[in-house]
Amino acid sequence: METAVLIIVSTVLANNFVLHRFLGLCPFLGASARLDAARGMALATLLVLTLASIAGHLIFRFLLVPFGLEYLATLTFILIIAALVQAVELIVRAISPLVQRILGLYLPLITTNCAVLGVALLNVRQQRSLLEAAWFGFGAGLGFAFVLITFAALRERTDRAPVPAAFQGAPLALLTAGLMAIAFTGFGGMAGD
Amino acid sequence: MFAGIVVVTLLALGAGAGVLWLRRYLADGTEKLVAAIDNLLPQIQCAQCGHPGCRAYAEALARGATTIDRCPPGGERTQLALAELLGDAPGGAPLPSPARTHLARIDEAACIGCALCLPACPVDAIVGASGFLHTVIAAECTACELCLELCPVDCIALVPRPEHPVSTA
Amino acid sequence: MSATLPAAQALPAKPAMPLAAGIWRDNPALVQLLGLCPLLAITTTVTQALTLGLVTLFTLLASNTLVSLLRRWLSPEIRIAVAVLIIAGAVSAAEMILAAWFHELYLRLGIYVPLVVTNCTILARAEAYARHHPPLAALRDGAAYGVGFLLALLLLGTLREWLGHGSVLRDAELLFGPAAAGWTIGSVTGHRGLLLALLPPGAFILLALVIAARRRLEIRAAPRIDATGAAQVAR
Amino acid sequence: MLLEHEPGEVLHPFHGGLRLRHYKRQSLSSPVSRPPLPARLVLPLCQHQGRAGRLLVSPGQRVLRGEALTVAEAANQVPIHAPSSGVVRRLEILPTIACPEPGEPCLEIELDGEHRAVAPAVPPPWRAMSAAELQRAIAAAGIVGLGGAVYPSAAKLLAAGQEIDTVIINGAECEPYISCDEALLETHPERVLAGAGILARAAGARRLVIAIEKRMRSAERKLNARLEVTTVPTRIVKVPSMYPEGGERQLTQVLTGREVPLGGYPQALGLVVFNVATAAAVADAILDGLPLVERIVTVTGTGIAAPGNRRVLLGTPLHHLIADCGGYRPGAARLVCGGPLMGEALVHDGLPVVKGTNCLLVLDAGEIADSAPVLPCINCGECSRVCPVQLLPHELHWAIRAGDLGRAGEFGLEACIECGCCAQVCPSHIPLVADYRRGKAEIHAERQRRAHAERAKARYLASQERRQAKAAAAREAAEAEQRLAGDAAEAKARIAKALDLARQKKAKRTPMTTPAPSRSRHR
Amino acid sequence: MTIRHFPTAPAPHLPPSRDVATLMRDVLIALVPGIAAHAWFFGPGIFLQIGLAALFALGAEALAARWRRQSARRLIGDYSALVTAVLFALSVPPLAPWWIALIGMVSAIWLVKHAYGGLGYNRFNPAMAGFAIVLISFPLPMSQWLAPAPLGAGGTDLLEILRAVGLGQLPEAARWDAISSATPLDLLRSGRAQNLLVSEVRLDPVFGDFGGHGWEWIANWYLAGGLWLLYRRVINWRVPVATLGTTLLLTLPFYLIDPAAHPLPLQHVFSGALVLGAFFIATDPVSGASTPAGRLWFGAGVAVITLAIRRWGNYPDGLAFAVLTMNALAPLIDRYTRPRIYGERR
Amino acid sequence: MNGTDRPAAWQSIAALAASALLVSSVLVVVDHFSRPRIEAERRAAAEALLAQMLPGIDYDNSLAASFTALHPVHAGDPNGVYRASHKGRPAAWVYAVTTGQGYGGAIELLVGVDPAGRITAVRVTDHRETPGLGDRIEAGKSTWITQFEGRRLGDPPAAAWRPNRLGGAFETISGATITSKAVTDAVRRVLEYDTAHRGDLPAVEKGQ
Ligand SMILES: Cc1cc2nc3c(=O)[nH]c(=O)nc-3n(C[C@H](O)[C@H](O)[C@H](O)COP(=O)(O)O)c2cc1C
Ligand SMILES: Cc1cc2nc3c(=O)[nH]c(=O)nc-3n(C[C@H](O)[C@H](O)[C@H](O)COP(=O)(O)O)c2cc1C
Ligand SMILES: Cc1cc2nc3c(=O)[nH]c(=O)nc-3n(C[C@H](O)[C@H](O)[C@H](O)COP(=O)(O)O)c2cc1C
Ligand SMILES: Cc1cc2nc3c(=O)[nH]c(=O)nc-3n(C[C@H](O)[C@H](O)[C@H](O)CO)c2cc1C
Ligand code: SF4
Ligand code: SF4
Ligand code: SF4
Ligand code: SF4
Ligand code: FES
Repeated sequence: METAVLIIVSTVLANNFVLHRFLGLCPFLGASARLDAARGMALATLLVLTLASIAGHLIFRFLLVPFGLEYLATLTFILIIAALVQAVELIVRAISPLVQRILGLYLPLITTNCAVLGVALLNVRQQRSLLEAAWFGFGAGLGFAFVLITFAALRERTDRAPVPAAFQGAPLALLTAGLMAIAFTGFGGMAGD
Repeated sequence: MFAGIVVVTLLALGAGAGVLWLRRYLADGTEKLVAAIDNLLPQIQCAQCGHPGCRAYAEALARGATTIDRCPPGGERTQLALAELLGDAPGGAPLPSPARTHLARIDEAACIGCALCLPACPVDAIVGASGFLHTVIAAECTACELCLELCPVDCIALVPRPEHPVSTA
Repeated sequence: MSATLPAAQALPAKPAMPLAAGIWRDNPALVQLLGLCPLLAITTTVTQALTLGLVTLFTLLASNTLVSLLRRWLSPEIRIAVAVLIIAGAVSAAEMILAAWFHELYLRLGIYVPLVVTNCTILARAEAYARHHPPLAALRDGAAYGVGFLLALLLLGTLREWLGHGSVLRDAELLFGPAAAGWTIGSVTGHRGLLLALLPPGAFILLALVIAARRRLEIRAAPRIDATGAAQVAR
Repeated sequence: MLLEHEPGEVLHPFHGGLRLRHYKRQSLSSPVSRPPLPARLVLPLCQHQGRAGRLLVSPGQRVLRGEALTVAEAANQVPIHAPSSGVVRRLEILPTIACPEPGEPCLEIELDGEHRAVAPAVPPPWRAMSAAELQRAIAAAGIVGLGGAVYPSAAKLLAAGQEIDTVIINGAECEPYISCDEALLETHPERVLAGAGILARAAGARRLVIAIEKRMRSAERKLNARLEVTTVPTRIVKVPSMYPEGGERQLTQVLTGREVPLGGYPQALGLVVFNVATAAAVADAILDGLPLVERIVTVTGTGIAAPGNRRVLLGTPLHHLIADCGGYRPGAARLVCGGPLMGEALVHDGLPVVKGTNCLLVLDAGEIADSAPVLPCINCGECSRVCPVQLLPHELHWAIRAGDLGRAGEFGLEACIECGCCAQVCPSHIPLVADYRRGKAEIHAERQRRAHAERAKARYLASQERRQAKAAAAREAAEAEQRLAGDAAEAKARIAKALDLARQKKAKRTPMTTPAPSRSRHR
Repeated sequence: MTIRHFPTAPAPHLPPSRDVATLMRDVLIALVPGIAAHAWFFGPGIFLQIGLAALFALGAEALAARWRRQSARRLIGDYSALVTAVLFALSVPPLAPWWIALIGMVSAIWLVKHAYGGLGYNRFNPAMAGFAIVLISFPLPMSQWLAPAPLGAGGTDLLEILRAVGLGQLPEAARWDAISSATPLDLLRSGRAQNLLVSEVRLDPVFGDFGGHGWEWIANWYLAGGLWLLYRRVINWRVPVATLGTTLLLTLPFYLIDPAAHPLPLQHVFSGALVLGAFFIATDPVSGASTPAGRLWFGAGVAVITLAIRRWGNYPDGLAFAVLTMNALAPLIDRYTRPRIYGERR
Repeated sequence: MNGTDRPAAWQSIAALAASALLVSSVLVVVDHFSRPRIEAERRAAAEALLAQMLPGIDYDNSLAASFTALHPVHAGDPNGVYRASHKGRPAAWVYAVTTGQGYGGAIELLVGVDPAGRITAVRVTDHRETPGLGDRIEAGKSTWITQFEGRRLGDPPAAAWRPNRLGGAFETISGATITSKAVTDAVRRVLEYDTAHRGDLPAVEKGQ
């Protein structure tokens, strides 16, 4: 349990996936223009990150390592992530069209979210156990969800401000991300990586 | 050495087959989406979107068979609402609707009572019968213009809605 | 596994002047904001930026060419899946080459080399251009966008290294061999620079400033592009 | 619904509000008098919330004081009456306070100066009348709320299915400067009490509460001296002066500690609130047979030479009234109808007094805040601290400025009573209430559109159904008669052709020149 | 009789009761006692810092006004840049070199304020963002504090201060003893790392009765200024009460359980920037939460994060980061703490 | 899946598998050529850091392979050691140690010691000190860490094994006294451990 807490503090605050590790920036900027969209994206990503983390670990340990195929990690992971995303989308759609409406748009986007591939690769490189990998994926998702939702709420306000032309849109979003990263710098040192 | 090829190929096969299997065995919930889309359309039923009525357009949208910028009466407002629901980017702006500002009026002096315009009105806003004078029910007309071209004596025109209808007798 | 491309990423193909489009008008990093993760993560030195830029360029060229070659056989169902496979293959190959011949750089770039797979620019070019055009044109298009991305990396890398370390091109020998050890401009050690530039927040802020500056140049050049127009250009 | 205490027995606080300096003495120092008759009166046909009644007179017709000019034919209609005798000159769109540009339909009466009244139909003793008869009589006298909302008073009593238990008479005149209610209480306390008693009976209420402001000591004395005039148990309650205590929701909360449900009225709690002037007007109508043709108006402010209260005929031009109060002082810079917080600045003084006109305020340049620049909202939260409805006025402001009416609705825009507290305390001097009025108007328009769309949808479905049925019947008939199935196909072709024609015409109308979506939403 | 025309304007028609410039001026006035105490204990360096920060802040504001084609007079006339400058100056060490103020103020005014649209639109506290930027970028000069007056001899000499601030040269004589001295919070941290008892750490002369020596008095004067602001209704009670209350609430149990290992709760309140922060910084209306409940959450969040950073983080005090983090969260907090509307059933 | 223009499901899967086959084949070939080099590089990288620890010392075994985990009893005891040997005789020891007294948390160090008990080198392998202050213990950021080279217990005397800011003989990193003290202490502790326990360490086996 302590590992879990440490991993989550680390992935959410101290080494936030988006703000300090630079993973998942495309959806961070792309899906944050509105709060409800951000909520959908956050939930979908949380789900997929956790699943991908586990799936990646299993594939690596039971398929790649036994045959000495570590070099195929990238290829197999992206394959499995894409399939996973599709499967999750189909299942969600079948179980609850409502949730599908909330998440549906965002699921396909997740394939090209580098946080998902990143979390699987980091698990391998940092040699996490299955349980740790699961927590890591979940924590990464939480961290992503946390900053995405916060950021979306912030952007609802910055969007209505008389921002100088050169800063409108992307530059201001990045500036905001930078200031959030500064704020989160304070959490540095609170947990390992 | 060939293990790599085998593993990747099998994985691709498995993933592809799995997704296809899932797709076949799981139903989808398009119905609710259609209802949600239909709810956002202006219900003018003018067919300017290229579909026979708003519901048909909603179905086409849910199938992904058309784009969200096809409904002129809805204007920018509807397009933004659809973009929000469907996650598409709003595209070119459709023509703004005349509906709020205009209505059809039949020049009663010119009307010959041919009744040609009757079946064209999608909301039954024209009353009258063959051989009699026709009128448009102001409160119901959506200004869809479908009736205008049908009149053989060109007696129907869109006119601005009176802004402050003074209800003196 | 046919992920649908989001509308914003399926960019219109503009055949004219692909180089100008890739580098300036539609610069994948500075205008389309794609592949920002590596852009921000590894640009602490010019050398790293250059390396990752080259890997991305290589992958873009490979994927554009192959997708263009295969374009007649790819049905819509699997088009994207195959493109992703090709990209992942190219990146894996690049990764192995890097690990074998530029090991130190490979270690420094960490997971951002394999993450080139998820750089949407590559998939977007395959989808938007390569699958409609013959190999040579696709190659040219890939080169334009790859160089555009590379230049953005270099620009940010130069800024961050210069502000943060007070040097440019430190550790060049890792990429160019021992002969390059002397290429470094400015001091290598002892300089206390603007530390912020090297840290994550600095990366965001500098990129924001670079994009704002680019925007400003554009507004200057075409004074009639108003605020909203500019905002639309840059999604 | 059981209350722990009777209304007004214990006083309760309400959220927010402002303690304001009152400037009532200026206008209260002189007695209430009548200005001389003007040459002509201009009477808007509709002076209340609702629709105008059917016109009874035509140009050239001679009318007497108290004669009905319109008649109500629906629940939301209220008649108007001639305030003095003369000749109806014209029916025309003329500028009014409610609509200075371009104006609304008004009757102009040229007075003959004789001020002859119709022979008052001797009303039956009101104690012999049933509640329903009283309500009808109140409606026929053209009585609407004189406290500002100008809602038909009889309609308040009719509120279906609601048991009214207490009638509250609102004398908590809380806006600075306005003193017409206090002047009325000082001069005619017995009229107010009598009207209140009639209203209680008309409402079927068993209790009467008369709420006045704490500082109205002499009015309290006078009321207490005549309490026997009412016929139900009556309590005079002095409420602390805190703006906008006079708002009926706030007053309800102060007197009962309960909140009027969102979107509802005090009637939901078994209460009904009337202004003191409304009560007096009821007394005039029921006891004397005089319909609502005049009211007390406060004319005051730093820009007025001799502030005071005047009993004015409806339709009197404002400048006539102002002239009677000594005219303008040199520095007069703004003309306001109503109090300083809720009042509306008027473009000119040629507009006529209407039923809702309670105060004319003329301010000099030193007292208005034009010089203060409007800054962006700094999120200080002062506005929400003072908002009696517990809204977040700055959020409403943002939502409306961003054109996000849905958001504004979520934040409770429609619950805003436009009291102006928020705008008064805003350090950035944002005209918040102006925003809300715009936003409300847009929401209203949007709702109309929605309702229209719903109706169109229903009619479309019905027409589809009918057509299909007809087509089916036609087919059947055709088959039965072994004829070529012509009709249905032809009808279909005709519709298709219509669609085609419309589409072609549409195409001709392009290229479209509509501007791209104007808000820059970065993504 | 002629009709007279009048210009119209939206209601209300009373002269405004307050304006932004008055609010800001009140904040500046309320800071005066604290600044005086600061100068008393740490020497006149603070005046130099305030002067420099104000100069750069106003300069940056004037340039921003020019670029944005606004009236510089109006922009500067609202005093908000001055408040930013003073709060920034109070956060940096009195001997920090001049370019610290330059970089801090330019980034605060341009990047944090005007890039977002200027007064009222900034989403982060400019003073704290500027402070955090220089703290992260230049940790060395930013961690070199003077010892309070009775403990250190150096630093009060005007010439030496000028040299330190102007040229970045620290006074020779004072280099090791008075300059770069650990603040009470630093000592608590290092003590904890070395498993010392709080009582042992507190033997160090920089500790006073309940806070840091000198620091506690400065904090008292900030407190006085803050209470005056409350009285003037410039700030709302919720943020300071929530911030200080949460600090006490969170630290009290630890102290009660093991007084030897944990500092007195008041110690937490009166060392570092908490009092200044609770009354002057977390109360910045623009970048904070605005609903009543939201303000309580905001203040509590500031306290929790500050304490967490003091305890586990990489920085001796966490107020700036706590405020910035809560700034980021403020819109979300506001969104979920909308008060119940009159008559609305919940 | 039945229109003429859309391929059947199995066709899609087959096409996918075919491309997977092709791509993986290419990768297998690349792997074939790069694998030996990658492994060599990997080994060299691991050795390179350790080699830095032993400047001027001759040894002929693989340091990376010589690692033995130790079980710290007291705080400050090393948690592992690499043993260098030359012609079968011990040549040097590189201790891995973690100190919890850093400013931002744990600092991990390698301390090389020659047979005479002199420090060959000290390197920080992981830490969480403040960038710009405490991080100057990294060799790449300043030369501070090299001041220990050649020192041994008694040089300077135990009382002076601390930063000069605290009255000792070693330089202090300005603004980072705590960090400086943590590293200095940790190095001293390793030397003390080395003196006390070196004899207990297992010898380097053949083939390591
Ligand atoms: C902000 C506000 C202030 C009001 N102030 C008064 C007031 O001072 N006196 C008053 O009689 N009505 C006032 N009203 C109107 C009351 O809410 C209510 O409509 C009136 O007392 C009902 O009586 P009536 O229908 O006879 O006008 C105010 C309304 C609002 C929204
Ligand atoms: C330092 C201070 C602390 C206060 N604490 C509380 C409190 O805990 N609860 C409370 O209801 N009012 C408290 N008040 C009273 C408030 O100032 C105020 O009267 C009341 O809460 C309404 O606040 P509002 O006008 O901001 O809604 C406090 C006042 C001060 C000056
Ligand atoms: C932002 C900041 C970061 C700090 N980082 C460190 C650090 O990494 N290592 C350290 O020993 N002290 C650190 N400190 C503590 C101070 O530098 C403290 O004053 C120091 O331990 C004692 O000062 P001195 O080293 O100049 O004697 C930091 C202080 C601040 C304000
Ligand atoms: C009570 C109060 C507190 C303030 N606190 C700060 C502050 O901490 N930092 C700052 O830069 N400005 C502060 N200001 C000034 C101003 O609000 C700030 O510069 C705005 O963020 C600029 O838009 C404060 C103003 C007031 C009224
Ligand atoms: S164009 Fe719009 S209003 Fe007309 S039928 Fe189509 S959806 Fe309905
Ligand atoms: S009357 Fe004409 S314009 Fe109006 S709805 Fe019917 S067909 Fe359309
Ligand atoms: S005007 Fe509306 S929002 Fe403003 S204080 Fe009054 S009720 Fe609240
Ligand atoms: S009072 Fe004015 S400045 Fe303050 S929050 Fe409300 S609208 Fe904004
Ligand atoms: S590059 Fe990381 S999500 Fe796009």
